[in-house]
Amino acid sequence: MTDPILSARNLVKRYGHVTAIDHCDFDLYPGEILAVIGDNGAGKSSLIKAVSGAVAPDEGEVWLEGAKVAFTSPNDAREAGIETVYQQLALSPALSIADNMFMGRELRKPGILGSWFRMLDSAAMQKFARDKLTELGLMTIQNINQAVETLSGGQRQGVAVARAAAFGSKVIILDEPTAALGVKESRRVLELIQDVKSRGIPIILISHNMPHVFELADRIHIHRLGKRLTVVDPKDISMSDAVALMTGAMTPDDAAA
Amino acid sequence: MTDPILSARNLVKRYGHVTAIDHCDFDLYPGEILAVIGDNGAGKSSLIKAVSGAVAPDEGEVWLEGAKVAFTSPNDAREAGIETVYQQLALSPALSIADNMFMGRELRKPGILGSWFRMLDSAAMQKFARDKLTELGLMTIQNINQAVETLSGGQRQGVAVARAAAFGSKVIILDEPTAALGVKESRRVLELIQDVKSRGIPIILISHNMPHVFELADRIHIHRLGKRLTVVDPKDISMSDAVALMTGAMTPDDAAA
Amino acid sequence: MPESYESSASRDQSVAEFDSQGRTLGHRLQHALHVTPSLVPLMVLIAAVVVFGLLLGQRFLSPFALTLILQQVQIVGIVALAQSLVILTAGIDLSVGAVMVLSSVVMGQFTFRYGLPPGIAVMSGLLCGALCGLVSGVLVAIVKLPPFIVTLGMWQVVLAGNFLYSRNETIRSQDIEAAAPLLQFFGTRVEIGGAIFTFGVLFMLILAVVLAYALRFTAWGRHVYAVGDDPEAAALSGVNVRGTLISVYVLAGTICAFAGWTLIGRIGSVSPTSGQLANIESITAVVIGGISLFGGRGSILGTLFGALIVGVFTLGLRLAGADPQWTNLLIGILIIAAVAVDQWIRRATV
Amino acid sequence: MPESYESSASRDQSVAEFDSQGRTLGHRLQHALHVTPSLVPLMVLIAAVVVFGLLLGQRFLSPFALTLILQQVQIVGIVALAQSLVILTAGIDLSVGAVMVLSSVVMGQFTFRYGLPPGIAVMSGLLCGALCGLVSGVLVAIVKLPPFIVTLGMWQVVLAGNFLYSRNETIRSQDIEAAAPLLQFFGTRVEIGGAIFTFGVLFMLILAVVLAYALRFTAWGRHVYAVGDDPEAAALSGVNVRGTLISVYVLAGTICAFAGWTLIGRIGSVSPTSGQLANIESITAVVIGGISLFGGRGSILGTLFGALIVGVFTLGLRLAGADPQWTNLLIGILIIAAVAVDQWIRRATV
Amino acid sequence: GSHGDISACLITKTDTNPFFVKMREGATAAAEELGVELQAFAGQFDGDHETQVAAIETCIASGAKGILLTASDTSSITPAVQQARDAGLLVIALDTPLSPADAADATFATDNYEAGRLIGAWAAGQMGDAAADAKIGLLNINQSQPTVGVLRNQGFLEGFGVDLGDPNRWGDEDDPRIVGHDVSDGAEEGGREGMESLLALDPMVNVVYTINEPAAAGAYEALRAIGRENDVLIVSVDGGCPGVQNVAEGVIGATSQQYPLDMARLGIEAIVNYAKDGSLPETSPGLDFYNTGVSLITDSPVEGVESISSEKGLELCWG
Ligand SMILES: Nc1ncnc2c1ncn2[C@@H]1O[C@H](COP(=O)(O)OP(=O)(O)OP(=O)(O)O)[C@@H](O)[C@H]1O
Ligand SMILES: Nc1ncnc2c1ncn2[C@@H]1O[C@H](COP(=O)(O)OP(=O)(O)OP(=O)(O)O)[C@@H](O)[C@H]1O
Ligand SMILES: O[C@@H]1[C@@H](O)[C@H](O)OC[C@H]1O
Ligand SMILES: [Mg+2]
Ligand SMILES: [Mg+2]
Repeated sequence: MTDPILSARNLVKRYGHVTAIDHCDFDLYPGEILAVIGDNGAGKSSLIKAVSGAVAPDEGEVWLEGAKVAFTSPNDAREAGIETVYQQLALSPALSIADNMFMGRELRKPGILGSWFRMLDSAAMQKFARDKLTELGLMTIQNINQAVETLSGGQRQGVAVARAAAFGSKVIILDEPTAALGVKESRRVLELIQDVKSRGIPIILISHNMPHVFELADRIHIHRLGKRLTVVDPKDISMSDAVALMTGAMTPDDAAA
Repeated sequence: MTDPILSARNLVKRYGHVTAIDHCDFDLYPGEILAVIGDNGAGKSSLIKAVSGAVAPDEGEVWLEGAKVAFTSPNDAREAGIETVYQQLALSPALSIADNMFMGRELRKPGILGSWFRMLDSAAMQKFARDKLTELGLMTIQNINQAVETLSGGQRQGVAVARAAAFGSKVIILDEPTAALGVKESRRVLELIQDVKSRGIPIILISHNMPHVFELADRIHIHRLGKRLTVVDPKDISMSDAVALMTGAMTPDDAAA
Repeated sequence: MPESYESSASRDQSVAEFDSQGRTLGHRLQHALHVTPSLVPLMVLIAAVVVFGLLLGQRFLSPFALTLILQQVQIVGIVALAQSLVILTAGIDLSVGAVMVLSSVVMGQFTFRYGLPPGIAVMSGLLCGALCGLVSGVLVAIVKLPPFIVTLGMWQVVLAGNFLYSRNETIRSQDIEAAAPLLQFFGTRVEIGGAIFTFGVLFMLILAVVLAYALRFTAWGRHVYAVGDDPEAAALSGVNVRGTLISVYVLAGTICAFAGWTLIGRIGSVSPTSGQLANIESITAVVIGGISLFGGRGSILGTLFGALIVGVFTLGLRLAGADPQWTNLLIGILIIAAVAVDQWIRRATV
Repeated sequence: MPESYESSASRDQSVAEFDSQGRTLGHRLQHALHVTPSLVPLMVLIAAVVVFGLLLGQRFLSPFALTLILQQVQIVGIVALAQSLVILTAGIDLSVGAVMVLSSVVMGQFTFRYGLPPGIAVMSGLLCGALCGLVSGVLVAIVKLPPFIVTLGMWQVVLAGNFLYSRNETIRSQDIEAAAPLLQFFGTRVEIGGAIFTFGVLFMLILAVVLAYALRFTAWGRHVYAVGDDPEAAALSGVNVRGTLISVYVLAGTICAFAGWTLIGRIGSVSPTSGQLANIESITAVVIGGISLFGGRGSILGTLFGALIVGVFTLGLRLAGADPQWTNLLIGILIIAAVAVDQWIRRATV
Repeated sequence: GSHGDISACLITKTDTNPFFVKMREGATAAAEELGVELQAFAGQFDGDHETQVAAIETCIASGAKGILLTASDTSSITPAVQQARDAGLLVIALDTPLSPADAADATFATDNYEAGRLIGAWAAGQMGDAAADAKIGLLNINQSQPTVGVLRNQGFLEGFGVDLGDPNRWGDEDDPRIVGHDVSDGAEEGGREGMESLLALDPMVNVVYTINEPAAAGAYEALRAIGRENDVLIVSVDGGCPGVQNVAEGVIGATSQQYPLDMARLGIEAIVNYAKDGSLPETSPGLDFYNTGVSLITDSPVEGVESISSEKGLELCWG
């Protein structure tokens, strides 16, 4: 097996009395779809927040492509090529789709307009945004300058996923990307995930939807009580056993036995 | 067939330019579990809000047990015996579980303490709340005076559902009660729904989870573009066709054919 | 059963729990304060009294000086109680001072300009306060405008109305004493063992207790908290949000009118230029008292302590001979510190 | 494939759409205003000028009167621009007036008390404003205290500091003119076609345009809106929220210091008692200008119009012979009306 | 000599107006000299009555022997004053008489009506025949018309020869020479804005009465902005050093000088005497208060109006 592209060792994160991540390890290998499953409150979102710079872990280390990294903001992680779609979407409702897609990495006009007057290159950003949405065959958004708040839930989810897919050069993380979506909308997101994988980019997918997880994942990281309980191969385990593991009804030893 | 216990005719609700409910009809029969399915933004939540008094419809009529009703607030509907668990939970985070369960229908102390000084009977409310949570076998909440914000997502969902189950005497409405829940937590809610049904109370269940819908529902109301497209029997139709209907890939005529 | 895999989830019924880390003293303190938010201002208050007592001795610890603080705090204290109610609903009332003064002017002018019996005039003043509250309440609850703006506008309107209506005329204390002593009712003094209380002070204390009771032990009180916490959730779970909001603004207006009546008792006369600082001072008391500006959290007794803290600092520093500007500076720092502590307590997750 | 039923969802790729109801004129207006929020205050401004012009004729429409409005508005206008930046981030700055005055006092005292060259003194004053902003910014962005409280505290602290430091001494216009005319720089007058402008007025206008540019056409501007809209979302999507907030408070403080410099130009002297109403007047201008107090929405040009509207009303009513209290009353109503209109526009869903 | 155990209070309307700053300096100096412990209090703004009431109470609590008071609300303050007197304190009104004046044990004040009358008479004399069609603008303190403001304003109008109407209110005169009344808050900013409004009413205003010298300085800036600073007569009251300097430089035509340092010093001395032997201060002959005096300062004297030069004024000034 090759080396992991992204990994973490011994991560700890406490919120007041709650230990959301409790000496947790984590590994993502190149080109794979890794699913992370676990009960509500198991600490899945906290884990990926710690890995993607959205929160600073209290202890532990994160490695990207073999080098130790210490992201202090989501921007650091993004500059390193890790794109995340957070559970709570992270879009600015009053701003346009293009504004949102380029938030934090805006393009400036060439020449002194850009370097001196720091003027944004709106035309270029709009074109890029439209191209990406089209390229991903995602949906027919009529106006790229529409405020995000005027989009439906599914469309918003689409914008967030498209942003990640467009800019994620090394790793893409999706935290419950289909939780509030209808059947059709969910399907589109799953197709998109496979599309991204086919471009060779590894994906972390957090989901409560077992059928989706078993359909897509190459490996499943089972998270319980703030820790990685075990990692399983969806081809070797039944859905029932995966659920039993994550809820504590079964231990990894039982499963191995 | 008996008469519907709750029904609506020709409901219309507009938000600015958006017509969220577009001349929609609706019927719920005694003792049944009616599932309502539809795309994101189809208007499912708007429909049940109109029926339960949370929003006032612009046009149309609602009938409860054969009598025309015009609820102007959720409280009106609750007094008439309709309990609703809204998609966005409707709990006050800083208040206790007992406070939340009795919000809007608090018990007062007997005697002049209650009638003159309007003093709440906290002991009685706490006992009732604890009994209800236990009776429903819902979960082991340690302290009934805990603030709701200290509960996990699943526990909160549980409190909301328990409140509805405890007070709903005629109709219980659940809008995506398992959307954010893990496998275990979802399962508990589904068991609770069957438990309520066995007490003879009809239930409206909105969900994007087709397996859940087909497992529980007696009838399925398919909602599309703000209208009731058709009502189907889960025993007569495949999941694929139901999805095709709600996404517009098929029309009811095709299905009938 | 298409979802048979789910059944395995039901096998284990025990409640999963994270390891709870050993609790430090700091954590336990944080928890205690989290549960009883008015403890912090109470402790600050006691500490302040002790420190000034040690510093100034008898001059500060005399019954006269201590009850003097109560007298100096009474107006702001009463107004701050009204302010607390509004802030608990996640609002803010910038018009409290103006409503208070207009109400006192109405009481005075109805007696002296129109010759109405003082009882009727007082009732009219209270009604005036309630009406001002009603207007704000309707604008906030029904028209759904932000409270900051509504009461900013009301402040200007009511204050201008006050100056126009009163024609800037003061009604002299001597005239009131002679013709309508009822207006000065709250100025009546009672001596209890060397300590001097006025009816106004007693009113403030009783009002605080009554409001604390109502907020804690009646359905209305629970609804006030629920509305401040999350109005949409409150509405959906059956609270009459509009009614609750309007009742709060009307009650706050009425309390301000009582403050106006108390004001006549305190300063003797009816003066349309009084009360200009009541806004900012009442908000300061509420904030120092630990009520969250975001609504839904805090105890109204904290407000009383907050007002008293400001009173103790003001008198203490003055008796210690500090320049009044140093008092202002200190109060400024106190405001920021109070909220910093508050945030720290909030961070406690249980 | 356990979920084969889902595939039927992919069959139809067309976008479902609701019937769009025929749009009335009201709807179309609502939409236009929704897209360009500063249109409303601009229209009110023009209407006010027209009405007063018809009412008062030449007295109001003279170049003298019209440029007088600009001159009377300049200080509040500049401060309101600073206030707008803070309010766009969903904050509020109650200390603007105090920071302005302290900065002007620093400019004056550094020149006259310490004999520093005026250029250095002015720089020090600007630095003082920036520093005050930095303190507020750090408390808001890093310690995460609510802006209302932070700036309420800063207001008290800075104002008290101002009185203590200045020892309440005024520096005379004539002395400044003789020894340090640079301090009065913004008072310099230029005639442009009969109308008289001061550098202060021009500064206000240029500043408004520059800020409007920066907010609209630079990444920083987009970040300011994003932070005001939803700070958590902004942080997660890669905006440096702390940095943006601090930059806004520092910039606002610096602009207030410029307002302090302009103030010296306007009143000639350096007077520590000036600017006491700048808080409330600047917030009023922002609100009338249509910037949402909840942050993230509104145009800074609206603020300029808001300030001008107040100026037009104040002078217009004064010339029409109304009691100044009527002006206040009207402005109060205007504030509420402005926000009511704003809410109505907001309701437009596209 | 030292009177170590005597303490006294000074309560002013604000501690930001230069006049009160000086009054406080004078009191502090006198207190130091006589070994009196002085506590100074002030309202937060002009008209802040409540803070003054609290200040009186605090003085009683602190065991002071006497209070020097510049009242914001001259009639409302009297119950608090009575309370202090009942507690055995000597209360002296400085600058502003109480109403009724005998509510205080004594009053040390400028004759504000006279101060106004002097500048009015001077302005009329200075203009000569042109006074008959003068265009008068008046810049008062604020809308609530406190007694000082009314006395000076009406004094000025009487001195200038205008029919007063009700002498207890300004604004009810119907002399066509009056362009208008505006307010200044007694400060530069308000002075400038008020003057601008008066100029908008009639740009040809040529006599301006101002409540005090900061307001006069603001008015001057407004006139300078339209180039009329040299053809308008500004008169004022106070006689602070910056104001007298302004007279010397022609910014202000004439000002009535008051003596706040004297008021404060006399007040402190009276408290010391009272503490020693219970003696009360006297009033000036023919008046119900002790007149600390007022002098008209101008460099272009007018016949029939007694005045001193700005040079002399600078020796006596208090800023
Ligand atoms: N900002 C926070 N402050 C306090 N506690 C937090 C915070 N974020 C998470 N927690 C707590 O940490 C624990 C782990 O939460 P996390 O969101 O990581 O769970 P999760 O596995 O993503 O759950 P879900 O499936 O419901 O999204 C929970 O108990 C949660 O309440
Ligand atoms: N308060 C509101 N203001 C404006 N538009 C609204 C409001 N509530 C709902 N809508 C709009 O009405 C339409 C129907 O929304 P609704 O929430 O009823 O859909 P739904 O079927 O419940 O969708 P989901 O499955 O995503 O919950 C949507 O286009 C939505 O944007
Ligand atoms: O006499 C005082 C005056 O000189 C000052 O300038 O303002 C307040 C007055 O009381
Ligand atoms: Mg999560
Ligand atoms: Mg819904």
